[in-house]
Amino acid sequence: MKAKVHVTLKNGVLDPQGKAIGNALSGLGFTGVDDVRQGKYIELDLAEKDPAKARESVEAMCRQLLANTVIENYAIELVG
Amino acid sequence: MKAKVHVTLKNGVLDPQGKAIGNALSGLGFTGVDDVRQGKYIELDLAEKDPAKARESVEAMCRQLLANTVIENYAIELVG
Amino acid sequence: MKSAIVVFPGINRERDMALALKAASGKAATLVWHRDSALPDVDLVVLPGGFSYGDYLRAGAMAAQSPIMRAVKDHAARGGRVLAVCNGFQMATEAGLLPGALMRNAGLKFICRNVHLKVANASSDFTGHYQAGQVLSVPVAHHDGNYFADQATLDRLEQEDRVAFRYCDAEGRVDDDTNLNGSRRNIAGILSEDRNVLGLMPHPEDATDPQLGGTDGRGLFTSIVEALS
Amino acid sequence: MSARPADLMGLTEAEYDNAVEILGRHPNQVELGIFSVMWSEHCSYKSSKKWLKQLPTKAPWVIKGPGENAGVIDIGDGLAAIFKMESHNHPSFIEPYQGAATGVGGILRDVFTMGARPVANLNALRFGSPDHPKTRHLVAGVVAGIGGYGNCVGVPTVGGEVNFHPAYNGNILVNAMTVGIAPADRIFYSAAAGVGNPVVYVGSKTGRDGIHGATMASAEFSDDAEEKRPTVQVGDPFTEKLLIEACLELMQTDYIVAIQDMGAAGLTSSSFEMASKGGVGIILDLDQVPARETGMTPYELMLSESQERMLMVLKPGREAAAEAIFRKWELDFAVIGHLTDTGRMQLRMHGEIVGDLPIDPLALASPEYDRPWVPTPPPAPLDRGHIAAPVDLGEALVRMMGSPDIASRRWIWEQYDHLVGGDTAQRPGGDAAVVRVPDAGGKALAMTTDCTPRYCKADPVQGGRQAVAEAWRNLTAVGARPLAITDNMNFGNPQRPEIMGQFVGCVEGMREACLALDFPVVSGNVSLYNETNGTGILPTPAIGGVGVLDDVTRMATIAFKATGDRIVVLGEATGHLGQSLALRELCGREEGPPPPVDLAIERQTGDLVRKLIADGHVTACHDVADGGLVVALAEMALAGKLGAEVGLPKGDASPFALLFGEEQARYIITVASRYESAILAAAAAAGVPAAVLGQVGGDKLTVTGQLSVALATLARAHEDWLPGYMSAPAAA
Ligand SMILES: Nc1ncnc2c1ncn2[C@@H]1O[C@H](COP(=O)(O)OP(=O)(O)O)[C@@H](O)[C@H]1O
Ligand SMILES: [Mg+2]
Repeated sequence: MKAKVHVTLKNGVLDPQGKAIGNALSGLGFTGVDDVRQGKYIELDLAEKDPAKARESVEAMCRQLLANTVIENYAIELVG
Repeated sequence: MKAKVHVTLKNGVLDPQGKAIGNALSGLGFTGVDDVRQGKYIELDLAEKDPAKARESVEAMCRQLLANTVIENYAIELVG
Repeated sequence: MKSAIVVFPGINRERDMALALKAASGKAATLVWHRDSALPDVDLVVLPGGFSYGDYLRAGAMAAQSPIMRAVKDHAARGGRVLAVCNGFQMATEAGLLPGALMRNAGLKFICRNVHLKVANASSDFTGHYQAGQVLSVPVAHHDGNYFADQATLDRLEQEDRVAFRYCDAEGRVDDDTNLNGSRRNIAGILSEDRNVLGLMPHPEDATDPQLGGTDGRGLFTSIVEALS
Repeated sequence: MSARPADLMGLTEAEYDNAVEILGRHPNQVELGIFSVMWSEHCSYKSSKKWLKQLPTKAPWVIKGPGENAGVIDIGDGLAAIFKMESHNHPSFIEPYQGAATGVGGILRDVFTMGARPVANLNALRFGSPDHPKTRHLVAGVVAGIGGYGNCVGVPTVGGEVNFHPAYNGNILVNAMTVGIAPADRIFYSAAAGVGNPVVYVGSKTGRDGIHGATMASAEFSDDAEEKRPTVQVGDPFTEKLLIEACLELMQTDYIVAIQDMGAAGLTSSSFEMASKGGVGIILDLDQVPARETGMTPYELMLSESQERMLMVLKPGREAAAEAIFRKWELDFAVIGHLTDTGRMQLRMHGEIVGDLPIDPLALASPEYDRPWVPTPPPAPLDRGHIAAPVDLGEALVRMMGSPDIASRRWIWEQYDHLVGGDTAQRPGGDAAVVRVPDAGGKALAMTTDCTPRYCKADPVQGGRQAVAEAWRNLTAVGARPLAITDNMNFGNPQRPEIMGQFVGCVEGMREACLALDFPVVSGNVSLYNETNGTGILPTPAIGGVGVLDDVTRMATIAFKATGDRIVVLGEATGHLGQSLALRELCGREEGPPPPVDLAIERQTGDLVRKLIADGHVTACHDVADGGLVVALAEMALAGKLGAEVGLPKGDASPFALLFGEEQARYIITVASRYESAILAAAAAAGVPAAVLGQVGGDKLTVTGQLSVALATLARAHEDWLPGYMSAPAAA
C-alpha cells in the first residue's frame, strides 16, 4: 500500500520559496500567475495492507516527523 | 484556475531526502516502511480560464523553471 | 561550570563551541553522543550548529526526535540551562523547547557573514554581561534562520521580555532593511518561559577569539559561566 | 561477446585491437566497459602523461608527490598537509547544482582517503560571458551546489577565483580543491597488499548513476549534449560527513592495509588502481556489492559512479571490528572480495566468472600518446600609440572595479560557510585564505587558487609561469612560506595540434616557475576536450597553492589600517597593457603579449616581502594583479574603509598604462611612517625597486593630477555588480 503525503504551509505563513518562484516566473515572462505556494510531496511504500491501520500509522508519522504543525498542514492519501 | 504540480526525482536518481526520512522513521520505531521518496508540490493560481492554454503555459513553466528535467519528472493537474 | 555538548552525526560546530566554552570556563565540555539516552551531571547543555542528520526534511526535525533529546528536555524541565545555537535552535523549536519555527531564509540563500545584533534582554543568565541595546558583531552561517511564530506568540515573547537578540545594523537600527533573513520582528534569539533555554541563530562561539575577527560573543559565555558558578 | 562489437564504447579501433590481444579473445560487455574507462583520457592521462612528467615534484618537504589520491607535504610539528584540486566541468554544465556539489564531494574523498581531516575547500570557477543566456543559471547553480555540499559536510570554503569569458559559454570550469591535515606518520596509501586480505566496500549503496562519467569527461560536447542527459549523480553530503568520521575513526586503528575512494569509473578504477599498485590480483564477488536498485548487471555495478563510496583492503580478521565502526555511523559495510596472487581481476556473480582481466598488462598497456603539437605563435606586440586611453581615469577606475572579473565575489562566498571549524583567520576577500592548524600553537596554512587564462591563450609559456607565480605571490602577500601546488589543467581537444601546443607551453612555463620558486607540484588533474562545436576554452591551468605561516599573529591582510601609513610599491612599473584587463574592459581589445614573468625578480621580490611581513613592520600587503596598480590600491582602500593619496609611479609610459598596466612581481605594502626608511633600505639591500607612492587617509582614492574617486563610489561599483547581475530576471 502506498501513501502520498502533501505537506503545505499554513495560511498566514509567508512562503519564501513560493514567492521566489512567483518572481522568477514573472521574470521569465509568464504573466497571470497570481500566487505560488510550494510544499513537499512524500511517497511512502508501506507493508501494511489495511487502509485504516495504514492511515493511522501515517498520521502518526506526519505528526511526529513529516510535518511541523506550527507552520505546516498535511494531507494523506492512500492508494493501492 | 489552479494548477497543482508534482515534481519528483526520476527513477534511478539517488534521493538523499527520501533515504533520510526512511531512516528517521525506522529510528522512531515505524516499521514496514519499504521505501520513501520526496518530491516537491507546487500550487499555482492562474488568471487563465482556458484549461488547454493553462496547461500549455504550466508545461512551459515546468520545463523552464519548476522542474530540473535532467533529474526530475513533473506532473500537472488542473483544478477549478 | 560543567557543560556538555550534544553531538549528532552531522553536527559540525562542536569544535568551535568546545573552544569557546573552554576559554570561558576553564573546563572542557563533555561530548555526548546522540544515541545516548542520558546526560552527564552538568549545568549547561549545548545543542550546537551543523546539519544534525543532514537536515534534508526540515532543519532539526529528526534531531528533535532523537533519544538524547528526551534527556535534554528533562534537563530543561528541571531548570537546567540549555544553549541552542543555529541548528541547535532549530532542534529546540522542533522539540518544543522553544516556541515558533525556523524557515528558509527569505532570500533563499545560505548566509555566512558577520551581522549586527541588538541585545534586547540583558538580564538573563545568558546575556547578563551585555547592556540592553548594545550592538554586537557576530557571525551567522545558516540557510534556515527565518524565525516564525504567530502574532500571539510574538506578542507574548515581547511582553515577557523573552526576545534576546534582534538583527540590526551598526547603529542598532532594527527594521526591514536590517532584517537578515525575514525573521518576524527581526528576532535572532529567544528565551524560554523560565529563561533557562536560549535559542539563537548567530554563532557567538565564532566571535570569541581576536585572531578570528572579533570577541563580541564572549559576553554570552562569560554571562553563563558567572551565573552558573 | 564473441565478435567485434559495433560500439567500442569510446575506444579507438587500435585500442580495441590491443584489448583483444591482451585478453586473447574479444572482451565481453563488462570487460569492454572496463577497458573503455581505464583507457579513457580521464583515467589514463594518455594525452598528457608525457608532458606532466616534466613538472618538478620534489622538495625536502614533499612527503608524497603525484600518483596517490592527493599530494602530501610536511608542515612541521609532525603534521602533514594533504591537498588536491579536481574538475567537475562537464557534470556542472549539465546540472550545475549537483555537478558542482558532487565535485566537492569527490575532492573531499581524495583527501580524507589519505588520512587527513579536511580543513578547507577552495573553488576555481570559469563561466561564459555574463550576457550569455545560460550564464546566470550556471553561476547560481554551481555556487549553491558548492555551498550546499561543503556547508553540510562542515568544511569551510575559504577561497577561490571566478572569471567570465565567452570562450567558456559552452564549457564552464568547476575546479574544486580540498586541503586537509594529518599526522605526518599516519598517511594512508592505495597499494593493496597481502594475498587473501579482504576487500571491503563502505559508504553508500551503488545505483545506476553516472555510468560512464569518466568517458563523458573525456569527450567533446556537441549541441545535443544536453539531450543525451547522462544519468546525473546526486550528492549526499550528510553521508559524506558520516564517511569522513567513520574513515578517520577507523584510521586510528591499524586495521587498514590500503584505501582508495571510488571516484571516476567507480569500482573499476579503484580496484584496478589498488591491485596494480600493489602488484596483486583481486577477486570481486559482485553479489556482495551493496546495491540501491534491484537487478543491477556486472557492467552497471563496475561502472556506476554513485557517490560517497570507498574501497579498502583490511588486515585479516579485522572485518568485524571495522564493521562496527561503520555501523555506528550508519553506513554500509561489505566484504566484496579478497586479494589473490593471480595478477588478474576476476569478477564473480551468481556463482559464475563474469569478467577476467589481467591487471598489469591492462594498466601498463594503457595508451600513451605523443600527440602532434604546434607552438602558439607569439602575439603581435601592442602598439602603444594606438591605444585610446580613456579620458577620465576616475571613470575608468570605477568601471574596472565593477567589471565582471574584478567585482567583489562577496555574493558567492557569503553562500559558503567559510568559518566552520573555528580556525579561519583570513576570510575570503584577501590574497590568500588563512586557516589555523588545529591545536598547533600559532601555525596556519595559507591557500589560494590562481590562473590568468587570457595570458595563457596569448602566450602559454608566460601564462603557465604567471599562474604559478601568482599563486606564490598570493601566499607571500599574507606572509606565508609557499610550499607546493596542485594543478588542474583545463584545455580543449588535445587531438588538435594548436590545443596540444597550448598544453605543452603551459606545462613548460609552470615547470620553469616551479623550479625557480621551489614550489613543486604534488597533485593535479587534467580535463581535456573542453570544446563545443570545435571551439575550445581558453587554456586554463588552474593552480592551487599552499603555504605555511609559523605564527598566525604575523599574518598580513590587504586592508589599509591607519591614516598616515606610507604606501610603498615594490617592483618596477613599465606600463604593460598587453592582455591587460583594462585593455579588454575599457578599450574592447584582447591583444598583445601578456606581461613577461621574470622568475628571478619574482623570487627576489617575494622573499623580501615575506621577510618584511615576518619582521612585523608591514601593516598591509597586496600583490598587483588584474587591473594593475590602481585597482590594487582601490581594493586595499575598500577593505580598510580608508582612502589614500598617491602619486603616479615613475616610468616612461602614459598615466593610463602606469595605473592599469599589469607588470608582474609587484606588491603594495603599507608601513608606519617611522619604518619608511628602514623598509626602503631593506629593499635596496635586496636589490628590489621600491618607491613611496603616497599615504593612507581620507575617504577618497586620489592619484594626484590624475583621478580622485570617493570610496563610496568605488564600493558601490565593486559590491553591486555581481548581486545586481544575479538578481536580474532570468532570460527566457
Ligand atoms: N569562487 C570563490 N569562492 C570563494 N572565494 C572566492 C571565489 N572567487 C574569489 N574568491 C575570493 O575573492 C578574493 C579575490 O579573488 P581574486 O581576484 O581571484 O584574488 P587574487 O587576484 O588575489 O588572486 C580572494 O580572496 C578569493 O579567495
Ligand atoms: Mg592577489
